[in-house]
Amino acid sequence: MADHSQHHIVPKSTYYLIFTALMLGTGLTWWIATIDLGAMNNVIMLSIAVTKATLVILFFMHVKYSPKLTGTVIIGAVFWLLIMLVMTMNDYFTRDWLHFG
Amino acid sequence: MSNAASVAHDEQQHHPRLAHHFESLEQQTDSSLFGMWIFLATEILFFGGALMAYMIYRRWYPDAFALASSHIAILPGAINTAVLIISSLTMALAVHAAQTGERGKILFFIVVTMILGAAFLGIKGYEYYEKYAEGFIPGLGLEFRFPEPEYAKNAQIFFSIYFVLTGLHALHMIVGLGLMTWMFIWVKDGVIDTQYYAPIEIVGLYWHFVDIVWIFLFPLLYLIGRHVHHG
Amino acid sequence: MRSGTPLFPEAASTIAPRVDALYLFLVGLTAFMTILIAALVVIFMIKYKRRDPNSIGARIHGGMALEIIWSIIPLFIVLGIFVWATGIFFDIARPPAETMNIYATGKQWMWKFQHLDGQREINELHVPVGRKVKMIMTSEDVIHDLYVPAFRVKADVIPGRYSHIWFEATKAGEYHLFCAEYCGTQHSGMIGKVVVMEPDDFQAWLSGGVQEGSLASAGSKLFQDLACNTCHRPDAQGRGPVLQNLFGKTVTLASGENVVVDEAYIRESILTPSQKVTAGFQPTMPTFQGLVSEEGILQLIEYVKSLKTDMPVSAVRPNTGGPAPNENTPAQAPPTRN
Amino acid sequence: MSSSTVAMPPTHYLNNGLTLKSWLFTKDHKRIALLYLVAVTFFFMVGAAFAVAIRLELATPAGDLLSDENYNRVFTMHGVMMVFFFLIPAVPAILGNFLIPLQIGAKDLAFPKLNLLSFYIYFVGSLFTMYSIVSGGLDTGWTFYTPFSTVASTSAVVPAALGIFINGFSGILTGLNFIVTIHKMRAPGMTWFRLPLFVWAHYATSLIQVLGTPVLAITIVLVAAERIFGFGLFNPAVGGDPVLFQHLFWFYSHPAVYIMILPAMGIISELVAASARKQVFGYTFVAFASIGIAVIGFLVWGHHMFVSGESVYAALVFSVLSFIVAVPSAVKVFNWIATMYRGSVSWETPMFYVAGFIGLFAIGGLTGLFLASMGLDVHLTDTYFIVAHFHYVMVGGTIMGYLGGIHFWWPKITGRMYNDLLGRVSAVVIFVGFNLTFFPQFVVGYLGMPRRYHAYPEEFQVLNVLSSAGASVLAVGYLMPLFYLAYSLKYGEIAGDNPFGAVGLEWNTTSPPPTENFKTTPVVTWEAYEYPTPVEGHVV
Ligand code: HEA
Ligand code: HEA
Ligand code: HEC
Ligand code: CUA
Ligand SMILES: [Cu+2]
Repeated sequence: MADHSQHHIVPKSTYYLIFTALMLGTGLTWWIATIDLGAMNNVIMLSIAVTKATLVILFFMHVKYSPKLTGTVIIGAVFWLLIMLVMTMNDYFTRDWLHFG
Repeated sequence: MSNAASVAHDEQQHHPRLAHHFESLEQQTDSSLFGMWIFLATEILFFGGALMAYMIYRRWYPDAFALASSHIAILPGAINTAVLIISSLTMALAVHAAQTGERGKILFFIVVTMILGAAFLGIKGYEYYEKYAEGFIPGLGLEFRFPEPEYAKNAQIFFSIYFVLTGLHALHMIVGLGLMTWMFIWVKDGVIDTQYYAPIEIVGLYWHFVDIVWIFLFPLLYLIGRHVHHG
Repeated sequence: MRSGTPLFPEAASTIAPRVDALYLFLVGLTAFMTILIAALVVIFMIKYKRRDPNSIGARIHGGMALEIIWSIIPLFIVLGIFVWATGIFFDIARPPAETMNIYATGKQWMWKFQHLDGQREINELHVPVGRKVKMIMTSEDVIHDLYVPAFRVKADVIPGRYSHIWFEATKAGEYHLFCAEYCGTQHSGMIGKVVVMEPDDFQAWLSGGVQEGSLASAGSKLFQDLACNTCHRPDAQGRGPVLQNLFGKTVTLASGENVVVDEAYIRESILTPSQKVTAGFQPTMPTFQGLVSEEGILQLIEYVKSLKTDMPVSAVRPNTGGPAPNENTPAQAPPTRN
Repeated sequence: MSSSTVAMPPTHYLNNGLTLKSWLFTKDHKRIALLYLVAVTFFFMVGAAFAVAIRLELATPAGDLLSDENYNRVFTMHGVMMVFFFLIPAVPAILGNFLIPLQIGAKDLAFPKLNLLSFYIYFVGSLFTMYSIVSGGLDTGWTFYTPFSTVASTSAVVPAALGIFINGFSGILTGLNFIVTIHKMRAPGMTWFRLPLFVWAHYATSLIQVLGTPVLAITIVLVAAERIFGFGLFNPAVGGDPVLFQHLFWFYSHPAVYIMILPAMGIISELVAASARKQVFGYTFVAFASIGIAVIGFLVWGHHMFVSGESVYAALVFSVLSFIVAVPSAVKVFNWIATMYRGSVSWETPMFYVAGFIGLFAIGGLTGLFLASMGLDVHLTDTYFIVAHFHYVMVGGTIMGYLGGIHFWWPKITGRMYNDLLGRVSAVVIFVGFNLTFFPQFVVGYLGMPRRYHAYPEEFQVLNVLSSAGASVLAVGYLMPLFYLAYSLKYGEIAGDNPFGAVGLEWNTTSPPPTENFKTTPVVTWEAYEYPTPVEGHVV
């Protein structure tokens, strides 16, 4: 069960790079929030958030250098969250379809 | 049944922290990191439930939510975001120091991370106080005073979610501070070394997770709908 | 309602025989599968009983063909059941176009019914044979559930919202009416009866008893009392939109969304007017939350529904059949609260 | 069967330390399993006492024994105790805890301290819930529907909910422990497809625990916030949606019913193989059926809400998926039966429980199809038909499996044998009593008798009396094992390492096993349930 997580040492420069990206992302989100792009505001802000989260997971949390199993756990959890969101939303979005029937 | 396998392992350096039921420190480290990730998976679903409530009511009451969100000052939230990201960096550096065995640096970065965490909680506390002063507490028998009374009811839902989410997040931070105190002691006592630093890594994972939660909470609670009502 | 020990419920609505047919099919399937399984278990236990304490079973790993067969066959059986059952469900869930409407309000722990003509009942519901009846239901406190076993229908009755069931009774008689969603201490006391009458008897019942104004007329009175009429005027001179001919129409909101005006929409307009502001108007309408009871809201809804210009437009509206308001009841009597 | 000449091993986990402290602070998974055994049995008794009260009250149509208020508290606590404190922990925390390390050839679970912590969390959770019984009871039903539970109920909702919240973490941590153990602690040669099906079933169960329970936790937080602070997420008076609560609740609680049945199915797979001395027919299908049930089981929760005001289109999706989840269950049933075919079927106690399980689970599962049928569920939901359905699967299914497992592994756990005849008699009594109790409820349910009713119309009485009479037979059946198993602890025959002549790593160590399970780490070179070459003279 050789595994890299404990041997691979991420260079500090990578950490600084990621840190800079996260800070920029935060600034960008704030700026986007103040301008009016219609529905795109939310889409962009959430995309930035997802990107930031991915960076943290991959580098700060070393998932890029970890066994596949770790990635599977994360993807599994997010997928299960999506199950909950999608199937519940399916109810909320179609509640008044009955009126057309 | 051969016992060659177990004999082979016994020859390996027997680390004092190797628990009796593991064959090797590597298996032990692997297991504990894997366990931590599963725990974080449960956390995703835990916060996910509240997030779902947020999504549904935001769709039902877009105006009330946009208005309510615009009553929250961005600045403290933004500062807190920065504070948390910096603390994530210092946490990562603490793990790095643990990997390279620089004990002084581990201690330093743990302390810095803890100070940043405390700063976050301080700012959060100040924000809570502001909400209290403005009358945005949706319960506790306090009067909920929303400037636009016709939206008051649904704004109350927004603030309910706001307090649940930020409250749970803050609770996680407090737990994190406790864990880091523990790690501080372990590093000081020499429990942690370059062979055995999984505990620090695990606390690091936890701390980064808490950071990720905030990465989502900040736009969702403070910013969304902001462009409609310039608060 | 019967005495003795029945083993099968009475079927007194058009949907009941269809539900029963599906039920009996499933009972048959269950009996068949259970007997088959039980028989195999018993036969194998006897036939292959261990006689020598050291014996072991034959070496069989499995069989792909068998696995596929016994996955696919049940799959098709259950999908068949799904289609059958869903067909019935959609007929239960979607009321037909022309129905006679009755309003129901649940509260801990009683049922209140209001007929369009103004009759009110508590824990007793009179309906005629052969008419499609739609119950429009809401609750004043917690979730209840209106259940008439003989009709095989039920639906949760939810505060803040309208739900409905519909049925067409086929047999005169008295049937149980239960609250089927647990709602607190006297949940089991929140029961009553449905009295199904021949149409003539029903007409007689409608016109007998205490004469009250029709629902719409009670609503009309409320409309004055609450001063709605200061803003909503038939001549487009008021601060609010004209409500004549509104029901069933599609209106455009300030947010650009289009909504169909139904009971729920009117209810919302009264309780949370700023939620959905009609395009072209200021959100000046005050909320009437707390000023008007759930029953009052139902009366107002019925009044708004009854508002028409002189043109005979009633037929174009879906969902609102039933005796046209003002038809056979004098609208003078003031509404009395039960 | 074993002969009385064999002796107990000189040292084993039971005599490795006899002080109270050596038990209460043990990190040995086998001892923790026994701690759970005691606690879980206790909560079964509490739940059963409430069941007795229910059946006594319902023997007559009028509400005469208990007030309506108390009746509501009784059935609520019956449900809460049975579901959260008895059935969900029963198989995983007792048998799973005891057997998983043994079956995969590990010395312990991956996190022994966490395992002990889980037990104490469970214990603390139960204290909160017990506290709610004495401080005014709980009258919301085990489903806690809002807005009743948040706004209207005057009973002790918060302590009970907190108890369930805390208890949830016990389940999460146990599941987490199992997953890591199964991934990382298998003995050399113990590949995934050599794992006993019991382990597969627990793997699937653990997935549900880990992914479902946190949603229950946040739901309880929201309910508590609404009750304590007056937040309004589920309160229509401020624009909240009570149906959202139901989504969140059932997102956990439907998968939870598979937390209850999957481990029992795992037991049945083991028991069928051991009773027939034969490889489980279609091993891989049975293994993947467990995973399939766990995954698809997460997609069907809305079938509890067909009449709740959820959209009919959402209902349609939930309905079809509910039907699909029945297929892997069918696969399992058929494979068990096929396993018996040309086996060497023992007539010892465990096999009697297996037979009971298969029959009762078939009825319980098939009546689940009635409920997944939307048009029919409109009539059946919230009637006694539901009550009968879930008792068939939970009591007829899981408890049968659980008791079968206890009887099968009892000699491994204690080193002693119980009286096999009494064992078989108890299985039959339970089977008969069970059917007498719950079959009439299907009938009275289709007649329309609503559940959670403390008084009911007179025409339902005969069926209810039958049901109450059955419950007393059932009580005898459940009390019997309590006595003869306790008796065997001291007076039972010494069982020997492998009294049933079964295969599986747990039978390759002493009974009871030593503290670290095996003298040397086993190396697995055989397939699951591989019995040695046929003994000559066996006729098929
Ligand atoms: C151990 C617990 C357990 C298990 C395993 C199940 C299994 C199933 N349940 Fe059950 N259920 C509960 C416990 C359980 N349930 C509880 C506690 C409630 C009520 C909660 C409350 O409201 O308080 C409930 C309620 C419930 C409802 C909601 C009813 C309502 O409130 O209106 C529904 C609806 O679809 C349902 C369906 C099913 C289905 C389709 C299965 C399937 O998984 C069953 C699959 C099994 C089989 C099908 C049998 C085996 C197969 C064969 C014998 C082969 C032949 C098969 C075919 C031809 C297909 N259940
Ligand atoms: C694992 C779960 C489990 C188990 C084992 C049982 C076991 C039993 N249940 Fe349970 N039941 C539920 C789970 C369970 N139940 C749930 C979840 C509900 C829904 C609650 C709700 O609506 O919120 C419910 C509801 C429920 C109802 C419906 C109440 C209502 O809706 O009004 C009824 C009615 O008959 C009932 C009866 C029984 C009976 C007779 C047993 C029998 O099997 C019990 C057999 C045992 C004995 C008969 C006792 C043996 C005696 C002892 C162990 C000694 C202790 C005794 C004394 C001190 C007197 N149960
Ligand atoms: C102060 C004036 C005022 C009063 C009093 C008032 N309304 Fe309104 N009403 C309005 C305005 C303005 C609108 C349009 C803006 C909106 O939708 O909120 C409106 C909208 C409505 C609508 C939606 C109409 C549409 O076309 O979408 C209904 C239904 C309604 N009101 C019913 C009532 C009832 C019933 C009452 C009395 C209980 C009442 N109103 C009292 C001003 C008033
Ligand atoms: Cu109303 Cu139950
Ligand atoms: Cu379910």
